[in-house]
Amino acid sequence: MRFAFSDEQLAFRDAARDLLEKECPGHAVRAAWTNETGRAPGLWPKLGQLGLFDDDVEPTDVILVIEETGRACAPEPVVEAFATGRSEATLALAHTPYALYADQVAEILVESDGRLCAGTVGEPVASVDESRRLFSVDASPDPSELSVADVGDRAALAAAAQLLGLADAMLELTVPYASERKQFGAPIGSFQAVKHHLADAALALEFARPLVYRAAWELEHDTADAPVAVSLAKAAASKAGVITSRKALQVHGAIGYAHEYDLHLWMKRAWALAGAWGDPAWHRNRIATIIGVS
Amino acid sequence: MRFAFSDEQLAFRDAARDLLEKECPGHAVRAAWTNETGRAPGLWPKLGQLGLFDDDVEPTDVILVIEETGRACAPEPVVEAFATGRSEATLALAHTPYALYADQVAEILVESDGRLCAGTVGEPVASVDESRRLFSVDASPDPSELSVADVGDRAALAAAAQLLGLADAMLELTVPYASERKQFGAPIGSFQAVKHHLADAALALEFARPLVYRAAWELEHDTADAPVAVSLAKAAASKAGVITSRKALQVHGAIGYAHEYDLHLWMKRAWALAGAWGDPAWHRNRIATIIGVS
Amino acid sequence: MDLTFTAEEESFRAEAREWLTANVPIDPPSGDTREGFAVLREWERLLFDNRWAVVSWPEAYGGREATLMEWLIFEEEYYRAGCPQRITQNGIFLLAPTVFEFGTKDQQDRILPAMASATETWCQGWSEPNAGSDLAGIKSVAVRDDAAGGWRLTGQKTWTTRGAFCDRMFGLFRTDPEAERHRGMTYFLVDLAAEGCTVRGMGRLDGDEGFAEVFLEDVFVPDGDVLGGVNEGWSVAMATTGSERGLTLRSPGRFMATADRLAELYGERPDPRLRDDVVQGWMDAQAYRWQTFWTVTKLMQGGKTGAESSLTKLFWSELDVRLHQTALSLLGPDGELDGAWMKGYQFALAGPIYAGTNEIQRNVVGERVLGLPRK
Amino acid sequence: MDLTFTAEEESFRAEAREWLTANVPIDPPSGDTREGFAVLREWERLLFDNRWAVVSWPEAYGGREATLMEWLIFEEEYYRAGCPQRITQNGIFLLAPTVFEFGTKDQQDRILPAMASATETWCQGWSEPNAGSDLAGIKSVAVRDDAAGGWRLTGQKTWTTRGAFCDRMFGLFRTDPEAERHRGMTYFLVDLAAEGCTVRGMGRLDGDEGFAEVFLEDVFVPDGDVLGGVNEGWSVAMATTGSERGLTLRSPGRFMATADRLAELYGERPDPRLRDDVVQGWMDAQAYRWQTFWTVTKLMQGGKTGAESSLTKLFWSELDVRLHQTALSLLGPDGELDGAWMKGYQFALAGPIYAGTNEIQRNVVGERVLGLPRK
Repeated sequence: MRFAFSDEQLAFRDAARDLLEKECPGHAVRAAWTNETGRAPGLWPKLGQLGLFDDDVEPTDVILVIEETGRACAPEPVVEAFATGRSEATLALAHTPYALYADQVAEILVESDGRLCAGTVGEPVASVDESRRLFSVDASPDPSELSVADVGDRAALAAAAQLLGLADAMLELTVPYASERKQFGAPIGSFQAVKHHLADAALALEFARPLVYRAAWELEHDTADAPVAVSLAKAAASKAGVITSRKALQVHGAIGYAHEYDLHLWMKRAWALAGAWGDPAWHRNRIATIIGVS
Repeated sequence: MRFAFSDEQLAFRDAARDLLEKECPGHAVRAAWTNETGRAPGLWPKLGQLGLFDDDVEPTDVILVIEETGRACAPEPVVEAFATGRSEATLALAHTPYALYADQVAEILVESDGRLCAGTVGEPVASVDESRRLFSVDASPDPSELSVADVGDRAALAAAAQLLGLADAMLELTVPYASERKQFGAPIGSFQAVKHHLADAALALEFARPLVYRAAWELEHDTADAPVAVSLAKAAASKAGVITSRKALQVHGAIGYAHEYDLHLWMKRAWALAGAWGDPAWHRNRIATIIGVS
Repeated sequence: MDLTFTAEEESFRAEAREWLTANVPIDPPSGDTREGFAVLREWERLLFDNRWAVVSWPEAYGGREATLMEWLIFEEEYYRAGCPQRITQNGIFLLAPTVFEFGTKDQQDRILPAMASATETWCQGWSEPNAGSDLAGIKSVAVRDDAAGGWRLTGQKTWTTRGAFCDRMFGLFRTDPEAERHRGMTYFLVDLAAEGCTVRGMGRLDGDEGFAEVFLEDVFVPDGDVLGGVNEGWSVAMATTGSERGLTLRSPGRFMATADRLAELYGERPDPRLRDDVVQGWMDAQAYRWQTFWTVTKLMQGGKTGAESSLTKLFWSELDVRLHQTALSLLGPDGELDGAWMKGYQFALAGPIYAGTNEIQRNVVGERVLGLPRK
Repeated sequence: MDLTFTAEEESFRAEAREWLTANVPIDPPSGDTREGFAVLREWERLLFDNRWAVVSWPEAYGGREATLMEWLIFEEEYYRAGCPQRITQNGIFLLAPTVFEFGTKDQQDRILPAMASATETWCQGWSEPNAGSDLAGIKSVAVRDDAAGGWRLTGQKTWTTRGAFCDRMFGLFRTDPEAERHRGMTYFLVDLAAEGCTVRGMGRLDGDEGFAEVFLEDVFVPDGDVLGGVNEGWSVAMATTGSERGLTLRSPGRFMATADRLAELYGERPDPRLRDDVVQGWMDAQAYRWQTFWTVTKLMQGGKTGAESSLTKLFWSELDVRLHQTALSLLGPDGELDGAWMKGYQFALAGPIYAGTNEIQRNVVGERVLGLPRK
């Protein structure tokens, strides 16, 4: 049992963080809300050059990079690409019926009667996260060689990793704000109630993180524990994302409500990803079935 | 709509409080843990003289008095007497299968196949509240003229009222303790986390109280809303009792754990009554069925 | 104790229900956009013309002299019918109680009917960049202009809800430069069209332009638009916060209606794992209803409500979040869609922040309801 | 990253499982009564004789020099087999790390084997009537006795778990009367049978006599029983609180076993409304397991854990309460009965209080993990 990343894996993460800080700053995320594609122009090929979609990268190699795309709130189909192994594909499953960027990708994969099939783009539907350009999709009878179970687990894992990054970024936005903002003659972060709010967020994050990294390893080695591991990871990361959103907004107060302040961009992505690819109830239910609590 | 007690009703409550302060102080409750009967010798007839069991007292007349018996943690079969209208009876229902003081009373009523029947005392079972002398009971085929639905609602209402009193008493024990106990050079009650713990208890109690009083009125007038009103009351009062127990214990710290300190007597009564006569899940379920959420 | 409604109360309810059901706007817009605000101003005018805008006010000002209990009944019927948010809310619920208590007859006559009919709409100018939870941190000032018979106001207000669409603003300004914290402030009524006053609308996270910043530079306010005594603004304003936290701002009817809609949603998309949450939401809305009847009876019998209003604010604001969270869970993958429940969730999340954060409210409960030590 | 156990780890687990399963006491008593304590002292002796008492210690002191990972595996197997509480816990988990770090060779030789074999049992003497969460409020003193070559201790310790049954106590006493707060204290090892020492057992709410008050009047402690430097007691003791809050006091195995028992209970008394809570409890125990493997790998690679241990303490203590609450809900009307789950619930409720209240732990997370300002 050695539960740690290698130096190479950490270096890959650092490179991704550097790239994203440069190529996907807050204003690029904000721009994706109103531009034509909902994406950060030029970012996707650069993530490809970094090696995110290389054939030989394993889940434990990229899980930290995916987490970084969450931290940056990158408006790109990272989950879909990781899930399908295809950088120009999107995906809709029974529990996640709308396909992201389905107007722009080369390939649409849709669950139909428990099998993955090719699909065609339908009508746009509006997400609360306006960079998430979602579409209803229709399945064709052409089956794909990919299995619903595999892409579902990979999608849930990637979403979980992004949720860690999103939560961490919201904490990193909130702690300095609470340390600087003064009311009643003291920084609000010195008040016990504020400390405890953010401690609760840190607690959720601390115990979600190892579950996500472990799930990457289990998937990579295709173990019997992989489905439970993925469900543990997605449920915990979803909770961490939602709790952190809530605490960050509460600590910010009114300014968190301002459209021109970045917090809500991260928060809405976290809400969306917490519900997509199986919400906590869905994954809890799957675990219950597997471990036999029913 | 006039949702308030009359002066007579308030005077009845005051008389009961005076009586209980004199006849049922903390050491009498403690003594009931180890004495032969589990009760406070002499108290039951005095409550009778006060008029608690008079034929013409209505639920809204006695609900505050029952609350006072909870505040005093009186170790007496108040719930059973109010439920059956008989001061020398005890009661066991499907959701509350052990009968209190069944070794001492003149009459045992037991639910059997949905009907209330006479019963006989069985084996003692140990409650965490050692003044609650519980017994398994066996039903005879002799039916009673009382209905399960009626006594069940009356028992739940009385337990709810006692829970209000218990919770209030625990708060009244905890607030002075937190105001006097100093750590880090300040009363612990001045720390925001402690204030917020006790505010949560006060919140639960504030919103449970009117539900209990309203349920008394609905039962008294045998309205169609009575079952829902009773279930709202018992569920909310149970929650208030359990939350207040938890917060009071946490604020007290180690001293709350001392057997010689009174808090645990109240806390254990609250735990017991929160689970008896339908726990919150039971009453929530009944409401769901009645209002049609299913 | 008598928990039946009186014949008067029943007939009041029947009349309200009939009128509201017949007149409720179909698909009303959000009042937090410029266009929606204009539409809802018309709705307020219709309410006023039929004497439903301010039922508890004197007839002279457009009311029906309804009792508090009747007002609660009106609120239940208003939300039951699905009527839209009140764009006059900050006027009729926050400013008006202060005008009734501290205003001169002349002020009452000038302000109240125009407010009730939405001829003049009001926003609240309390928060400033450095004064949020801590209103005593207000820095905007008013300087005496004896010659002109009034005051010159300078400073900045922010997070002013619907400020970009409203006509007037009420707010606190420092009139005694020597005084500190809660002292030396005065309650002013400001015309947002006055010279020196600049209003910048700001988007909110729900996408509506519901906030504004108000910049004041030497804005003249005549003496007639000072409410209450000079330098007594804090105690004058506290009457308003009492109302805001208490039962006027968010009465039970709103949450009962939300709980009913949640139960309907459950009927459409049942999920046994969420049934308990749906039912608990309905139960909590009932708890709020009965706690309000209890409080209102006390008030109608001449009692007072003080710090207890903090308990009320905690309860409804946190209930509203739970109701919407449960709905979004029921919606599953559709939860993220930009629909009514998601809009409502975003608004609900503001509940624990505005009108005094819930952290402050819990402090108030601890200190002033329970009597725990301040320090 | 390699999440398989090594061959050594697997064989260690197999050996532990075999021995524990074969030797686990049937229906062990509570160690918090005098009679139960005596019975469990025998169990500890059996563990020691088979080198299972302190697996991570050096062989010379009765251990197996197991790695931290193997120690975790031992804990999983210990609770999986249903083995009883460790009455040596405060010695082997709280005092021993301090003895290893600060003790002289002579102290280690005298103290450790006797502790591991339960020949000498230890209780913790930190809390005093006015020093609970705030240990710097300690008032008990030690006065120098040069002639006798030691110190004379006077004062009162309280809430001393199992103090009435233990042989010795470790605790902090003031040795510099001029110093304040955290300064001027010394870490002493006290013989509870010494002259001047009176131990009064006290009942706990779960009915066991698990607490004690210890009164000291001029109790002599020789220099050889001072641990670490004179007046350096605070920093010496802090090493112990690190262990207490961290992974040694309550490892995941205990909660994994509780979660499994809860799932079994659900099988016996299923209630669909509580299924989510049962499963979530199991999931949280898994989360604790993997967070521990993550932390232990870091420690085994030479890393450190600091304030993060507060997160761990928050997590397991609140998880334990939830697991027991869910069990009591499943038990319905049987929940109030004086059974194993109710006993466990009462013990679990102490978790957020002892070893630093969870309020203090959340402060630590806010200030030292997140870096929020102290004042």
